[in-house]
Amino acid sequence: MIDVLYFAWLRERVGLPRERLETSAATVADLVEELKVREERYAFAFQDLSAIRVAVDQELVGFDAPLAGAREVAFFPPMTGG
Amino acid sequence: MIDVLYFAWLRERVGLPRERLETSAATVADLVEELKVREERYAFAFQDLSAIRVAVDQELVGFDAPLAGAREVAFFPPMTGG
Amino acid sequence: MGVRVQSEPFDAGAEANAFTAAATGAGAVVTFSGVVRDEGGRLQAMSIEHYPGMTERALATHRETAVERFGLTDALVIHRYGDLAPGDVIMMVATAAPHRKDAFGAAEFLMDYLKSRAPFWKKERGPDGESWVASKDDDEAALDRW
Amino acid sequence: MGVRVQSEPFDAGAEANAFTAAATGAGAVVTFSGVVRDEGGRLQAMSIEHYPGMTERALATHRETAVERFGLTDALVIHRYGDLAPGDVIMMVATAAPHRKDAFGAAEFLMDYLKSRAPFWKKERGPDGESWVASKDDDEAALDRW
Repeated sequence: MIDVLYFAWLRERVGLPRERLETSAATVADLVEELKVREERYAFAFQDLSAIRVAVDQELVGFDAPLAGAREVAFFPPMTGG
Repeated sequence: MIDVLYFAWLRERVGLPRERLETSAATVADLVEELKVREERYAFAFQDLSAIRVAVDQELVGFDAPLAGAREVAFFPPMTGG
Repeated sequence: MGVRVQSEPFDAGAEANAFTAAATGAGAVVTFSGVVRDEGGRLQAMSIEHYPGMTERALATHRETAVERFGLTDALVIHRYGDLAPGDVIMMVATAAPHRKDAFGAAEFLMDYLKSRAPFWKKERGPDGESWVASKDDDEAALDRW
Repeated sequence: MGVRVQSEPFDAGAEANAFTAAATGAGAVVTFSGVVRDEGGRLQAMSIEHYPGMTERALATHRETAVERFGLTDALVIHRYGDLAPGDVIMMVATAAPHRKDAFGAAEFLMDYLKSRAPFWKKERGPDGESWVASKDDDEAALDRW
């Protein structure tokens, strides 16, 4: 089981801020593929990965990051703080 | 007649903050030479010109600056504000 | 003085004074404050979303990196989230160092990292509705110099 | 907000808040404060001499140059003279601009000019008596980048 979090317009497109999923995805990219085929709203949210950033257990990573042992994956647009 | 001002250790060496002088010096350098032969304290104050900055009428200038029309000449060490 | 992530407004001047008073031996204190612009009346409100937990971690990490890299005597980061209005102070950083070059460098370093690496997202509301603020290529490029 | 040269202490935080509140449309506000260091107890007091008249002119000129060169919405310079003690704020600059790069650049520019081109001279008193602070080659060299 893994917690998946969505922020900003990704949260709006997916329609929820977080969910708990059963997944056997080996990497972040695999998880995204699982989500995209699940429902239209995920396909819409993840249609352009170049506009999406990922954190695994609150550390920024690439889409090729492994999920083994991860408790939390977060998807969000490029950050705009400051 | 011209007002001559001294600041920081130049003021201390010359022994006064300002004085009004009659001079026919054409440039700042000429004025310095006049002062140096006047009294020992001036010779002491102006012994190393590389450590001295000059302003004519409150604008930083070089020692070759002309004095024609000038009302005020100031001598001081390199500035250390901020 | 650490990092703070909060929805409440804060008094940037009072924070700067407290920071300066505590920074004994510093000599140089630099602050940066980010203010909500009204964009000539086009921006009516802003709301900031963040990632609780990761935000604090990211800010603390960047702060620590800045302290070590620039030999700071102290550094402070405060960032708001939630609803803001034009003129509100969004965030501030403060850096203290023996000399000005390091205090300036560290403040710019912290801002560059905070802009592109701390999980905050701004949404603006104007006459035509709401929209998420797009990240700037400039901000990503600014990291290359460090 | 102009330039001020004064012997009285000032509240840097309150000045920064007033500056920020007046800087409508700015987005980015940077402040620099110079503080008297105690040099590990070796500095007991500082006095600052200046050149009344020329000081105000030089600061006003540098401020105006910074505003034009960096497209600032506003800039402020306050510098004290007279007797100061360790921990006292000697001076501050504040700059406001639409974007952070210009606010930072202008504050560094102003500081570099102020250090080497504004007629202030510091004298320090320590256990071994009084001495004039020597200018730093670094400060003169810092002007070359502008």
